[in-house]
Amino acid sequence: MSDGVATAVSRPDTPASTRKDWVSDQEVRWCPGCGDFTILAAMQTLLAEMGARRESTVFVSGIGCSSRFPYYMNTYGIHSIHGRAPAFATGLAVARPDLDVWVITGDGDALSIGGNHLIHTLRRNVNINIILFNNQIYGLTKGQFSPTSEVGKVTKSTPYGSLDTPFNPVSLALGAEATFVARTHDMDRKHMMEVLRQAYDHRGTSFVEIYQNCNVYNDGAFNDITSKDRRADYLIPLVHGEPIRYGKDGEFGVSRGEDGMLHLVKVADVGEDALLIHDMSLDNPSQAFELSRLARGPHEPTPIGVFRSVDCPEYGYEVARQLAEVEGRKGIGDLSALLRSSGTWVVE
Amino acid sequence: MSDGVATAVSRPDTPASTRKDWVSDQEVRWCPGCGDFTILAAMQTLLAEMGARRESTVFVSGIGCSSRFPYYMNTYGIHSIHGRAPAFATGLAVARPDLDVWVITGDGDALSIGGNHLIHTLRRNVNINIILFNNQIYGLTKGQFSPTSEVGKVTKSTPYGSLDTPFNPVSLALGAEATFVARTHDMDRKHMMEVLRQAYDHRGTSFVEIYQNCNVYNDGAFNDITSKDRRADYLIPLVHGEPIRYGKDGEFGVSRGEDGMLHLVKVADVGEDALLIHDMSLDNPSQAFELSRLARGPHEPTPIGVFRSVDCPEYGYEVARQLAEVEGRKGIGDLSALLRSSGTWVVE
Amino acid sequence: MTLTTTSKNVKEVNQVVVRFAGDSGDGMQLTGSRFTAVTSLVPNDTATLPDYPAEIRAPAGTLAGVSSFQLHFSDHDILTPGDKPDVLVAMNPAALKAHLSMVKSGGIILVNSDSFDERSLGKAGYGSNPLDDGTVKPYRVYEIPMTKLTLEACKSVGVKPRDAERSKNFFALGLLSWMYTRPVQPTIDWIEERFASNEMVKEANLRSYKAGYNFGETAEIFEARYEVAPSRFESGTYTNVPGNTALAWGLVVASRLAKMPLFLGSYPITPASDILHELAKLKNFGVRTFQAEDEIAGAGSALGAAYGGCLGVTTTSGPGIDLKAETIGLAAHLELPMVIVDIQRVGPSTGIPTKTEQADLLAVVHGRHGESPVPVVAAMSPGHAFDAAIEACRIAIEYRTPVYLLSDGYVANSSEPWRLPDLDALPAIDPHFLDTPNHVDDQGNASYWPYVRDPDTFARQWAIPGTPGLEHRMGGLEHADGSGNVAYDTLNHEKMTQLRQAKLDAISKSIPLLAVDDPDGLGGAEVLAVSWGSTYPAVLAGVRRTRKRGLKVAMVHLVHLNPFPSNLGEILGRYRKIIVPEINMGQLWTLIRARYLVDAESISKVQGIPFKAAEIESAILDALDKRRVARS
Amino acid sequence: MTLTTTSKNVKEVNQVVVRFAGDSGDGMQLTGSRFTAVTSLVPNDTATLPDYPAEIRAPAGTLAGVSSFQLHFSDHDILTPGDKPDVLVAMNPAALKAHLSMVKSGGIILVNSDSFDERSLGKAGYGSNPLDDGTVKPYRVYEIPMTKLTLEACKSVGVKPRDAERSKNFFALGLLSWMYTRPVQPTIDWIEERFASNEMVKEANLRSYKAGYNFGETAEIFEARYEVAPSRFESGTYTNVPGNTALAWGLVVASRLAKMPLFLGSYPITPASDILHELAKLKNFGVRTFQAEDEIAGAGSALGAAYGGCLGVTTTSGPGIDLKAETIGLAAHLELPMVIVDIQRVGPSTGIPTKTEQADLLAVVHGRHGESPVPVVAAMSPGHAFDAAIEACRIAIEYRTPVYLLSDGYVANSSEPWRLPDLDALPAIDPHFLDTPNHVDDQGNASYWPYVRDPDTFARQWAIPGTPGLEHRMGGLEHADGSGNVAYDTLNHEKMTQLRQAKLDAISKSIPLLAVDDPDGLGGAEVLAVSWGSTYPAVLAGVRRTRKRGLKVAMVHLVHLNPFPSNLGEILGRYRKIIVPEINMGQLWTLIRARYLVDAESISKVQGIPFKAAEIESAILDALDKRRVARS
Ligand SMILES: Cc1ncc(C[n+]2csc(CCOP(=O)(O)OP(=O)(O)O)c2C)c(N)n1
Ligand SMILES: Cc1ncc(C[n+]2csc(CCOP(=O)(O)OP(=O)(O)O)c2C)c(N)n1
Ligand code: SF4
Ligand code: SF4
Ligand SMILES: [Mg+2]
Ligand SMILES: [Mg+2]
Repeated sequence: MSDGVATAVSRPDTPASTRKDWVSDQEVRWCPGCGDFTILAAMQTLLAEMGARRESTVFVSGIGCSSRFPYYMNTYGIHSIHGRAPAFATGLAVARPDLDVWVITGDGDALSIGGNHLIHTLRRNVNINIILFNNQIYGLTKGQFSPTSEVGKVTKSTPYGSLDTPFNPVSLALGAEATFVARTHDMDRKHMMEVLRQAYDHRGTSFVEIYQNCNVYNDGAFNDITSKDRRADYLIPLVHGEPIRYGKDGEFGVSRGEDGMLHLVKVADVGEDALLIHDMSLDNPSQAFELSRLARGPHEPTPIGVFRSVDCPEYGYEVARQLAEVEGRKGIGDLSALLRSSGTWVVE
Repeated sequence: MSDGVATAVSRPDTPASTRKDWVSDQEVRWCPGCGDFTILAAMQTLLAEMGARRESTVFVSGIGCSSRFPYYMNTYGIHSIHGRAPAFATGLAVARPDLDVWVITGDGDALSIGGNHLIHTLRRNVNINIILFNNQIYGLTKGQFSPTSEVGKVTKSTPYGSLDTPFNPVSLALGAEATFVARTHDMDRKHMMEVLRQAYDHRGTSFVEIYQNCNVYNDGAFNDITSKDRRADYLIPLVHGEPIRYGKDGEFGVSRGEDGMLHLVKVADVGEDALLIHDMSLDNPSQAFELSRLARGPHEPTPIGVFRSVDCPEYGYEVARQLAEVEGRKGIGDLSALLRSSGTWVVE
Repeated sequence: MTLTTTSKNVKEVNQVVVRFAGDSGDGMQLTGSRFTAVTSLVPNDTATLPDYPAEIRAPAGTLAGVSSFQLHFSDHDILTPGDKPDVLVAMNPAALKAHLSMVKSGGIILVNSDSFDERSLGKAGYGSNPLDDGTVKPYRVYEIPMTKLTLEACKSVGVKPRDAERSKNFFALGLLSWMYTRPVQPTIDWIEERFASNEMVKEANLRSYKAGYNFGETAEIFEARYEVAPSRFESGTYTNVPGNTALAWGLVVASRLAKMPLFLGSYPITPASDILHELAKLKNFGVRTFQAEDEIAGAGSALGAAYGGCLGVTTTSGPGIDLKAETIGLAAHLELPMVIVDIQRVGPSTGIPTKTEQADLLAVVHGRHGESPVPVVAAMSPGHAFDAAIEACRIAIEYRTPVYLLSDGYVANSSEPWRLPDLDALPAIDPHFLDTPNHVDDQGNASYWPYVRDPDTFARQWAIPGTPGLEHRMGGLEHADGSGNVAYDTLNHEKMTQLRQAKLDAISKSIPLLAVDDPDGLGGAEVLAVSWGSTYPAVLAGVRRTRKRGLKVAMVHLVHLNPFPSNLGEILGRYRKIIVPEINMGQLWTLIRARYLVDAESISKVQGIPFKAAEIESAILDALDKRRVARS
Repeated sequence: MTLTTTSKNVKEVNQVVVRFAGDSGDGMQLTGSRFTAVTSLVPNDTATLPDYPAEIRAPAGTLAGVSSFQLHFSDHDILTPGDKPDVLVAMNPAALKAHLSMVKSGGIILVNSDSFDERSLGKAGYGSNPLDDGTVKPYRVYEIPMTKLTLEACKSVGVKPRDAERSKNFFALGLLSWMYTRPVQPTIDWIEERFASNEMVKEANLRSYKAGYNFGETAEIFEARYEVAPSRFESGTYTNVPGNTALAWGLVVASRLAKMPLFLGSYPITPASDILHELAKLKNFGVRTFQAEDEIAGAGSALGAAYGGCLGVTTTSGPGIDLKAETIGLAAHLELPMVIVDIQRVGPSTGIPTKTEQADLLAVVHGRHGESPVPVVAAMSPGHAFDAAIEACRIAIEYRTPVYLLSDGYVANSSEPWRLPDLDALPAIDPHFLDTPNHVDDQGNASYWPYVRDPDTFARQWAIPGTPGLEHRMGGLEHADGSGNVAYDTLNHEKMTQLRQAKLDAISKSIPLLAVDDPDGLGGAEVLAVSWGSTYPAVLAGVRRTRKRGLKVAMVHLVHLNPFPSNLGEILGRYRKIIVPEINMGQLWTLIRARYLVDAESISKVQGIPFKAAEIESAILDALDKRRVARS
């Protein structure tokens, strides 16, 4: 018997692809007007642009409207079970470092039933891109509040208003040692594509929260941030290496105050030099965390962009390295010797 | 039929208790020298001191060495299943706001299998005191690495060293919207009791990480912080309203630097006034989070004490309030009317 | 506009099956349930079958997007929603395509002819127009420009045409109401109340409804109207509720009967979510609903509340049943009461969430590690879900055990006229909370032992937190009977295992003896049909049909699936031929064979839809033929 | 110090049962397994029964803290660890108290008399000293001051007395080695290697061992030494491994046979953790071990790896089986191979984690929502765990299905001489990965359809990610056969449900026909005993005993529990009396009754320990008596 360890599948040169190559033959079944459509288009366009390979791209999802995503991508795809996509994807990514593994998930799928797998995947830094479609509602089950719904939310399961303090997905991810954390929204394809591109390029787990409009059960949840008329006053763009400022004329900004804390300021009050220069590459996640606390929800000026992107050992790579290291030291395992390793005796 | 809504059990005046009253008749079965013993003693002493009532105190645990704790407390107690104690306790605390509910858990129980229930309990702010015995190992199953074990840990399940970046339980809790977060250790009964007392007094979920020595499978993991000779240099006491300083003669401290970040400093270098005054009551958890990042593990100077303690709506209370409010508005539910609420017709 | 009724020819019929079908956006569920509501007022007996498409809205006009609602109503006691519609209302080509083959030949088809344009035909996959190409020849087809007529009716209301078009389901409702001489005023009242907050929509719906009604009256295309005489109902007050609502109400009533506040810990899942929604409204009944982070926490929180003395309930469907297993094992081991409601849907895995199945029976009976017996009760119809809920709670509380309550997508979403029970006549459920010590130790100290049992029922004496002097510890490790202290010795474990089983045997004794429906006396019939859960109505209807043919057929229905009623074995022993129809691959059949060693025959249907009476009828005929062949 | 052997009287005996018992801290497991190792070298046949106390160390000296290890060795083929010890080594009063009643009357008891002081007697719950008060009268007792003699022996080594005392188990080992004329050098070599890194400990252990040996030789208290002649073994190379190790090796070998790298996703749990520990060492065999955050992620990651073309395995015990159910349902629905190893322990709930049981059988067969058939294979002995692992992998890979592999605490921890297989003779397992399209669409485009099947095995054609041109989507929603596209239509679901079951029927055909062990030819015996899993050795031993009595007794052992071998029904039909002994309340019995309608009798033992041969013997005798009574 031979060694049997899988080798990466060889990748022949494939011709450059267009968006259409990434579109599967399945009819897309989301409600007309759903934000999921624009995310799908952004993803298909991006993968074509980046020269990704269909045969080595896998989309894994849980259950939810958003989780139907893999069916519409002309790649390998698994629509698994509710909340467990990160676990499935971890096994796949660790076993097959040659693949590009994406996880598509919703706020219920990722943060409610799947919360534990999410935070463990983040701390391990497995090479997976986790894209969370946050619509602050359970869409597929027709409108119950989710772990990101605001307090007081009236839904089918909370006719008198919800009582649960929501998670801030960015804060939670940073508390769970995430190495790449970003937020974008479904009304800006360019920004989405830029963030997804960076997520794709990052080694380790990339976590991207996308504010996504569910026009049937939670319409307009992100209107302050996404609508053309209010966006300037509510969307704080995070650009690496640039001072953090927003407002139609860049009249507002973020600055660290006397008390040592970050505040929203008028640029005129503090001066341009006092603005915080965004640095997503800080080893210490504290400042990114603090940025995530600027808004208590999408009705206050909210940072959008990459909060954190740092280089740390990638789990699947480390697993492979350890395998190679032990094999280097001990040689490829000899089955016959293994079976004899507890001592033997021979009967003639 | 009457209304049937449970009323709080009346509490007769009970005589002041002593530690012995809190000791159950079961033989304590931990390995000799285990840190669990001192935590048990601290808890029993504290509850007696505070005049808690045995009949309205419930200890709920999962599975693990630490989770045997309820058997040794002469109170109500449930040794449930692995990782699920917060879920059980949430149901109990929401149903019975008259009870004092404690959850005793380990680093595997709370952070591995039980991670999701933990973070959801924290964000909801249910009135439960969660005491996490962190020994950075799976004790009961005889020594595998845990989600708090340091990278490279050699254990039965990682003979070549673990690869998983550990959680920082304090960071994780803060990322999950926890309203009370503290850390103490098993070698300082007075400090433990003080922290547990504050946890007990806090309305909402209190989360206390106790560095606990497992002298069989992970001996000395916290020696830097807990041993008498090194403690001064490694243990940074957090005292609300006081400047944060440590060292045998208080020669070190924590200060916010020019770069806006917290640093360990020599007091002599920066001056006493530059030291950070600890404020556990800040609404914004960012500074507490930053404090949690000062040490990457218990081999660096590590803050010990209450990181955060803020007053927020308590979940069980809110549930009860909503019930009362609806009842006030609609009157106590009338079953007969309920059954007729979809319209009826009468057949003579 | 007023509603005038001429003396147009009215034909008396005994029963009618109507199916409304249209796009998901066409409001067919609403139309169907309103038609059912007024039909109940006649009163006719009714049985319904709502059929939703998959969870997410499919593209408008496609087959995948078709939603339908079938109603069977009659002047006599009926059981099933009917095998084949007499009338199909098809709002678009896709609806026609999806349902045409089901319609009785010679049946009536009402189509919205405005929707049969090329684009819509294409979306439905029609190459040519079925109204023209002979496809609908075998039926009596009425092509009605519903869209146009609706727009017309709403013209002066001031709504935008797109919105006005939305009212066309009320046009259809009006037309059908005319055709079947349904009462008119209740619908008008309902529209006025329901849309009170939006004057324009209200007006549009009202006018469309009336326009539909008047169209029937004035258009000279219908030969006749039909009348279905009132059905003879037992006297009483009736309502019409879906099974999930009745089940929720049963839980609330049980909570009152036991004076234990209801705590629901649940995670949303189709088709169980409506129970959560229903109970969430009932805060003034002291009901606490907790939407947990997952099914494990749903069950865990319910168990925690139960430990605190509440009536702990958790609701879910198949995938959640898997996840709750470990917690239910703990509940069984602790011997704490709780109810786990499983609204079964098509499995395995995610399966088809909106369709019905009965395939979780073996999972709830056997699906926990170790020897962990747990009682199982099943609802047989929407109204019975109320009784089954109370029965599940009774067993749970009186015997201190988790109990599974099975229902399914069909029971959950369909409805039937349900005679309201006399609440005051319902027997109380007594949890018998202990508040004094039940044990004295060697030193003469009084204390509480959690596993002291009633010698007959094996129910343990139960004290809840807050009771002074009765502090105690319990857990999932094996424990000694009596004291509850952790016990690892070998014989104790065997004793405890047997005790946990003995409790189920005791429950079996508490269940009323099964009554067989055998016109020829116990054992008289040639074949016995065994039903459980939602197969009840179809099996009974099928049995009745075969009896009409002069055959000797008996029937028995099981509400209790674990333990079985104590006389089930004896009953089965009386029949040579037994059939067990199930919407699964033979799960009750497996349990019965294992338990009673009877060579029953499994009649299996696994199509996500209930049995039809005709299917049962032919299964019985087959069974009898087979016997004859075997004998000859 | 040297080891001299005099010509002291040596008696030949055929078999001996020795039990070492002491406090958890006394090293009894180590002593027992060393004694087993050298005994295997004789070679004698051996069978062992390690018995651990609960997971956390109980207070020293208490009954709860007693750890024991039983070894049965003989000059002939034996099966069980023996019913009653001939020799008990009791290192303290608690050990004596816990095990005395098991010892054969007239048996030998060796006690460490130094430990029988008042305090220790009290901890063990002895009011008076059992060595003095007549308690041990029926036995041949040797009181040996082992502590003192050990300290003495280590005096000059320089270890602290407390540490020296730790070596007293080696004293006991030395003494027993002398008594039973075991080879000496292998133990000396082993001590030298094992403790090479700690000179003082090594020296202390060596000296204690020799001191024990010499004590036997020189102390004039033993009448005789014993010799057990070599057993006749089939020729070959043997080793002695616990079941968990053999199982781990089987997985590695299967991985090589299939050329699919092994991926283990697991969460630690007693008594399954050792498989994780064992495989974690084997990184140079390309084995990836992933300690997941919980059992769900353990299963999920294994399934993900399987999807990627690895041999995906997850290991657990009862509580983990509950948690993995939903994921296994997905695997069955996707039709992806994986192996779920369940090392059964006492349930329900947490139960008794360190004791053995067979009570998860129904849970793995039926414990998933929906119709979700999954094959089940069980290991019958430590060595067989190797074969069973390969068989489970074979079925999983060739049929694209999850497979449960059952073992239990007894198989996992005990050991037996195991003849190493000829690795080169093992048949390869071919996953037949597809790398070219298997479908052409209407437009003539080639593509891959994931659910195109082999017409005989129903195995689907399988392509893994990374294969260009074969991109496809799969999921837990019901899908069409062939294309795998989501399909909600009713008849498709029925077809798929039947196909998933048909695959199991096909597997049944791939299993070798069951061979009955009936000396009187198939159907000749008066009673048939059916064993599965770890009941095998006790049932066979019991059957042999009854045959020695001249009774006609047949036996059949089941390795495949789902599907059953295709001739099982026929075999069962040949016997009027069938008994099914199980360490549960009758789970295989339930399956057999349901499937074959045979009135078998369940022999149930639920005490956390295996059957004894004598128990099976008497069950068979009872069964035969009953038959006689029934006939007369
Ligand atoms: C184990 C399990 N529990 C519950 C469900 C039902 N369910 C399906 S999706 C979903 C939540 C969907 O919300 P989200 O993840 O936010 O996705 P969205 O539909 O909003 O995109 C739920 C509760 C399920 N399929 N499986
Ligand atoms: C569902 C389930 N999975 C696994 C186990 C096995 N198990 C028991 S405790 C434990 C971890 C213990 O570690 P920790 O929580 O840190 O507690 P400690 O023993 O260190 O106090 C594990 C894996 C179990 N009992 N149940
Ligand atoms: S329900 Fe909401 S999230 Fe789901 S498809 Fe419709 S709009 Fe999108
Ligand atoms: S194993 Fe460790 S944590 Fe457990 S009781 Fe022993 S010392 Fe304490
Ligand atoms: Mg959502
Ligand atoms: Mg631990």
